[in-house]
Amino acid sequence: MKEKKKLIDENGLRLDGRKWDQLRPIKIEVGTLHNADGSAYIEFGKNKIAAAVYGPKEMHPKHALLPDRAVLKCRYHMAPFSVDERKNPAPSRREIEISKVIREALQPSLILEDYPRTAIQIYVEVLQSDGGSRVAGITAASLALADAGINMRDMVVGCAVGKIEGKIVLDLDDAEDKEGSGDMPFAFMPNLNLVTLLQLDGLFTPDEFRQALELAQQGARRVYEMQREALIKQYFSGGAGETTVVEEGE
Amino acid sequence: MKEKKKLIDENGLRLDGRKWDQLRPIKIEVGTLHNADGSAYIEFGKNKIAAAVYGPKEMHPKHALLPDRAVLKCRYHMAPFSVDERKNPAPSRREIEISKVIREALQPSLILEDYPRTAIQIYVEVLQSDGGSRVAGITAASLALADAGINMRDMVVGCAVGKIEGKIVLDLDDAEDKEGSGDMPFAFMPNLNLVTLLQLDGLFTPDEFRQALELAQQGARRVYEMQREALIKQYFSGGAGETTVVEEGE
Amino acid sequence: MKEKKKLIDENGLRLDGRKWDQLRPIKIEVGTLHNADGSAYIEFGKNKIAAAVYGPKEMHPKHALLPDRAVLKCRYHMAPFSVDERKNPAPSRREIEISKVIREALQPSLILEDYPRTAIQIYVEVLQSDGGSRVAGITAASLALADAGINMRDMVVGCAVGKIEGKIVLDLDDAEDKEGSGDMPFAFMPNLNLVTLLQLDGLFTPDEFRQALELAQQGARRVYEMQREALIKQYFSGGAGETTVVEEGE
Amino acid sequence: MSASKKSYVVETLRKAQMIELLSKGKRIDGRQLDETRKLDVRTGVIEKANGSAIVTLGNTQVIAGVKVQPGTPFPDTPDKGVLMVGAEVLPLAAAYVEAGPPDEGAIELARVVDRGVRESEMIDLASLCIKEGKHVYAVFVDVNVLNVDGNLFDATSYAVVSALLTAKMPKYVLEGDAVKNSGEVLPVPVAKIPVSVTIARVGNTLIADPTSEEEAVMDSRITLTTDDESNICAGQKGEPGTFPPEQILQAAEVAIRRGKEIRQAIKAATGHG
Amino acid sequence: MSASKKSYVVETLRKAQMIELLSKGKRIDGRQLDETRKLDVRTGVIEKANGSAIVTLGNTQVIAGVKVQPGTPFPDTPDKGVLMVGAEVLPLAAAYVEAGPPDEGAIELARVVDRGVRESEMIDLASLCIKEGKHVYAVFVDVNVLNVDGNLFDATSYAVVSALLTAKMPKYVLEGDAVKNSGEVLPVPVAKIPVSVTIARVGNTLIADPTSEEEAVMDSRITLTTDDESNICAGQKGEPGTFPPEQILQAAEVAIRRGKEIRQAIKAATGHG
Amino acid sequence: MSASKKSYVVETLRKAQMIELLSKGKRIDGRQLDETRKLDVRTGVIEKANGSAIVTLGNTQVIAGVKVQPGTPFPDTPDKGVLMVGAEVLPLAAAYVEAGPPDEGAIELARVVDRGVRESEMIDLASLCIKEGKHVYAVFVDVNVLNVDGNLFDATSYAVVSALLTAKMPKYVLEGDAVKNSGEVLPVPVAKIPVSVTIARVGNTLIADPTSEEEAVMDSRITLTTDDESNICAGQKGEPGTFPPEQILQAAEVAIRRGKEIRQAIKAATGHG
Repeated sequence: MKEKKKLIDENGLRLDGRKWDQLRPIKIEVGTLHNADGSAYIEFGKNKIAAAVYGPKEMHPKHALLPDRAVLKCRYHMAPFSVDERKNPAPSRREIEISKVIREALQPSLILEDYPRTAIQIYVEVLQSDGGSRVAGITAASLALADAGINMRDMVVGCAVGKIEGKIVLDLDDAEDKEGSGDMPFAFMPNLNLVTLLQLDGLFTPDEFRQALELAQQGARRVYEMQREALIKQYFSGGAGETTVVEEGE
Repeated sequence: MKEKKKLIDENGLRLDGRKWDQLRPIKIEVGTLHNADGSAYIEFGKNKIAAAVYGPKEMHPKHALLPDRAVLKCRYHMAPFSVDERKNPAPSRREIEISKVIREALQPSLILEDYPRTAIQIYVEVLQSDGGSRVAGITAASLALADAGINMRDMVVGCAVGKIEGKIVLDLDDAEDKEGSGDMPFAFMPNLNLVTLLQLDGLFTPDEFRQALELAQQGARRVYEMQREALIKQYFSGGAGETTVVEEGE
Repeated sequence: MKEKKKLIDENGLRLDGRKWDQLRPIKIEVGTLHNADGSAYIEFGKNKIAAAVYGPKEMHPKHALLPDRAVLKCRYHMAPFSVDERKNPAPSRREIEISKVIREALQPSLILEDYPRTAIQIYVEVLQSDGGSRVAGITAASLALADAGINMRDMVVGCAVGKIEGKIVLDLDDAEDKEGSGDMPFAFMPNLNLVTLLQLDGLFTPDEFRQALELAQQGARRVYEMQREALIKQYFSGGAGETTVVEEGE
Repeated sequence: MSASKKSYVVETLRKAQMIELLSKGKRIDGRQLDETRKLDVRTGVIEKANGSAIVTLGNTQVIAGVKVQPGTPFPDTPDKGVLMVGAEVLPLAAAYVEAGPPDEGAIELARVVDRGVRESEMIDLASLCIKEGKHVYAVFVDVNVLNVDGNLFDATSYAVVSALLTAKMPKYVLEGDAVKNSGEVLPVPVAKIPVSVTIARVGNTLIADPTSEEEAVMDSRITLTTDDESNICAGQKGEPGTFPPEQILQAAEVAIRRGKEIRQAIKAATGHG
Repeated sequence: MSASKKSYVVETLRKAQMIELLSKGKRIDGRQLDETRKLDVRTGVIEKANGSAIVTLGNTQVIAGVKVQPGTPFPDTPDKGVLMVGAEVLPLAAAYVEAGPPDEGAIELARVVDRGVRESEMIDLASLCIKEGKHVYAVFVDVNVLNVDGNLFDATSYAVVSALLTAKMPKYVLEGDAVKNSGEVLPVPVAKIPVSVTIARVGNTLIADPTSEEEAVMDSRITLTTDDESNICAGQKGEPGTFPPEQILQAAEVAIRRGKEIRQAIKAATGHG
Repeated sequence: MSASKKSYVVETLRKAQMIELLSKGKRIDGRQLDETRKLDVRTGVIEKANGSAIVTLGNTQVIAGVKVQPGTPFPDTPDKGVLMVGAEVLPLAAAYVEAGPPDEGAIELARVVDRGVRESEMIDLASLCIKEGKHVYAVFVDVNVLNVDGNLFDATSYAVVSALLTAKMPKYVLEGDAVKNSGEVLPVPVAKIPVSVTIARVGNTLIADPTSEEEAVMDSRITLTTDDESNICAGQKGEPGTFPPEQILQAAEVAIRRGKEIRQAIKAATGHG
């Protein structure tokens, strides 16, 4: 990745006016879809993502069921109109890889042993994509799992960290991701203090890597506050059955 | 659809010399294929279509069988050489849609409850295509079903109606379909007086739509006479086991 | 096939210096792959081919198992870098056909009745391709079957014969195959004296065909000597469990 | 939980019950036989698309996005823009939907909606030619179904039409033999507003805009699309049942009448009122 | 009902019975061991194709259609026309056939027939070049099997050859750098008439042109294609059985002898007699 | 027999046993926790490829081949060469592998190795442009796994790097608007040597370069790729387990330290020492 544009100005502000450790505006809704067993919707910068969960349900094909726990399945998918150039609706290799890492990022939070011989299916549908769609999708999917009543050890919350203009910053948007020199998507169980997803592209010195890991945890904990608020509103403020909206603007 | 050529001349005759309510030449044969449980062949204008039925037979996959009736399956398929530009042999979206509407057009005529837990498979193979191939295919497939001895409530017979030069006419051929301003494929159970297929493209005023629906029924009843004659010849004139040919020329 | 280059010189030698009835250099190794139940590696001219066998093992899908013998499966596959122009890794129609003829060439040598309700899977992976890859693959696969301990009636050994400059010659390489006027891949059970594979492209007079068939048997018997030597070394010279290498250079 | 995937035993019981109710002119959700559900249209929801709309029809929800790109014309229409309508029923939209290539139902859906737009000549494709035989505007309309509760045909049709009515596209100009974005922005050239109305037959009764529960017991359905002058510009009978001819004419009457109301609602929601 | 899909139990019984019969030099349908079935060739059956033929060999029936279109040459043969032979066993042709992409059997069939045409140099591909490296004639031959009763290789081969022998193609000419249909019509340039003959081995007996019933019990088959001068121009052994070398030579003798008769029949039927 | 396909019952027992062993700082094959297996690199094994390498890491064996061809640049990088890394786990490599399109594991493998090469800027893609927007060098690197015994990520990474380090490509030049092979031969322009190291977490213990047996009981793994200056240039956590943040930093320390040794070994084997 080559840096062409000036991504941080003389006042230390980024292209969209954010400070180095500032998140983009976030909006979270729970229980947005009628048919799904659990669902959530997140706007994270320009990301607009619907997540839904079906299950625990019968496992198909039968021979692939597990006698002592549920099989977790996940599909991350982008709408054809979600990106600048129209995307072919068939799943790309990128979507297949991200489906896998999202599933593996969510699985540690779930008590799958409580649902032997069943399947739990997660869908992450990106309606509009911006930098960090996979981690925003994880945040929404974890809410959808909670909304579906799946037993969980902790929530999972995602947040990326990147490197622009030689500086480690929180939560890259599309322009920063494209022009910056490093990106590190990250997901975390905040109460258990365990990392469930980490990917990295670009160039980080060992010290920058340490900083990035620290900043990612801070960012994730901030997203977690919103995630928690959305759940509390939905379930303990008489909002159950209704759609709950939590917003953090700037 | 834009009208460019003169499709009806000063004498009220169409490009191929037909009157507005006249069918193209038709030729029908029953029992044409050796292996199939039932088969028929139709030439309808330049359409040349083979239809065959296999079944009732074992249903695969097992989990999709129905305990109280047969599953009806249908494939409409065009040979690569059946159209002006060579067609890729893989099924197109058009062929998949037409397979569905043909199946739904034939199903009401069949007493599927007489064959629980089985499958009945219909094949419609277009060897040469002209306007109205789906309705000619339905006419042939209904004969193949009868030839296979499947219990039926009525025959199904198809016929299209279209709009050229602002006039509702019977049975468009390829040129009329391409240059005309409306096409309405139609299939019908003549004795039960029930419509089993209707599609429409183009622009019809409410009054034209009423006329088209009327004319389609008249045309279908005329095709039915030939269909019936083919069956009677095959089964009640000592022709059983042989191929029966019925022809209507102009 | 048109002959452009001079494929045989005034001394009767071919482009690579071989005589008309001479094989290319051959190297054979048995037991080369750690996980496979049986394996072999062959270099035959520039061909570099790994063969492996898994089985007898459980048959999937169940409904396709045979109650009285094993099902034999075979995949012939070329690595993307095995040919001059990079090959798409998806199986081509050519690879599907060759998989079939290789399977049918090896099956007569196997006592599949000894392994009812199971599957035996053969893999032939061409890492570098030269003329005659299918028959070299058969020679290696037969060794892998022996290495896997599958009960056999005889070994199968392959060798092609071709026609260049109007002359029947043994074992075409790539250049000769491309420029020559005929190629006849051939596989043989040497002790039972039975042909298990024969294909032919080009133009052979009846007499040339007879010569070709004769020469192919001679060539195959020579390859068989090496195949046998490799097996004996592997199993009767204390080499069991180790990789055995047999080489025939020029 | 969706009811679109039919369980045969349940179907028989439900059907008897629903036919009894319908014979009294009543529907489970209290609607009149020819009454359509509450329609909500929100446009401009996807900033990266040239046009977009989320349509909610009862509990059925679909999103449509329009992408306009320079493209190559089809050989048989060298002087016309290219229009492509795709539809996918997302697997999150109902328990019965499976991920994978579109099945025959999704293909029928996309093709019927495509014909409704194409045959009505809603879009003036002739004005979308940049250089004959070489460069045209390619208009992709993709619909994703977010929640299934019956009548995907109409919800999809309304979303496509609403997204197109509000779409803005770059003006492309020729520079030598290449196409360049001029920086100017144009509306997509819309000539007409086609509106589809779907009528289901349950027993001998016709009902408009069926829910999933009603679809589970219907014998057949017919979708009729009308244009601004109440011409019928697309039609599709579906499902393995039948219609007596006179009920097709009744369905056409409903499609024209209800179509007018819905066209007004779409115009209002898209600023074309 | 086709017998090509082998049921193992039935196969064993049938085979014993058939071998006994064959040991007396007899076949179930009364033919001589090296006798081929009645061949019927009808050409010009598909007006929209450049050439076409329906071939009936016993109860096996196939249709071949030729389409000639302007195309681009392959990079390694810039000065030659393109020939493509495809084959599909239609699912209506036998109970065992399933719709879907061609299986290994159909792929083998198409490739063997393709090689029979290509390697015999039946078509003079050099004369099908319009502009080297840019424009050539592309000749597509597609075969659909309508009814399976054994020996698809030969029936397909005869249909392809008959369709090509009677095909007429437009003469394409260059206009600037583009290709134009001149309006003139040419025959497809046929140089030779390759004819394939398939011989099956059942037990130790060779029989020509096997039916499905015979194929169900055969050990192996060999298809040998000969040209007008009795050269062998294509060969393919199939099925998981063997041939002693001397039986391959016997098979070649039959292929040459019967091939001559069949070539005459095809010439007569296509007006090349 | 591979142990990568987990049998749940066996897994539980094995895991308990292995965790006990690891708690004493021991591994089944006697290695130190952070010790990698014996690495063997053979280059130039496929003469028809521009570069190639067989890498053996313990019992894991992979082969990589490089093909360089003239190609077209991607629209968003018109002035850069094209690099494509593909990976296939051949079905002969382990009992659990099935033939067919690459599954999610193989896709992840190829994409992680691709990013390791791409994001480290190992290849100077800018120097692989022949004519901006028109012609570039396309570098295909394909990896086939021949035997699976754990840690395919690193074995594949080493094979790709070794094949690229020893690859020779034709020098292409422009002739008019077309690309021509000049006859000259160039090395592929390698700027850096990225080296990946994979660390697995079993229970609470980290181990480097896991075998299949160890992978069968691991909770999670992390692959970290470093460049010549010990920068971290690619990372991928995998498997449905977790890492405490401090163990990620430990893993990075191991990846840097072991990466240096392996880089030396690769340099020596490829003549870049």
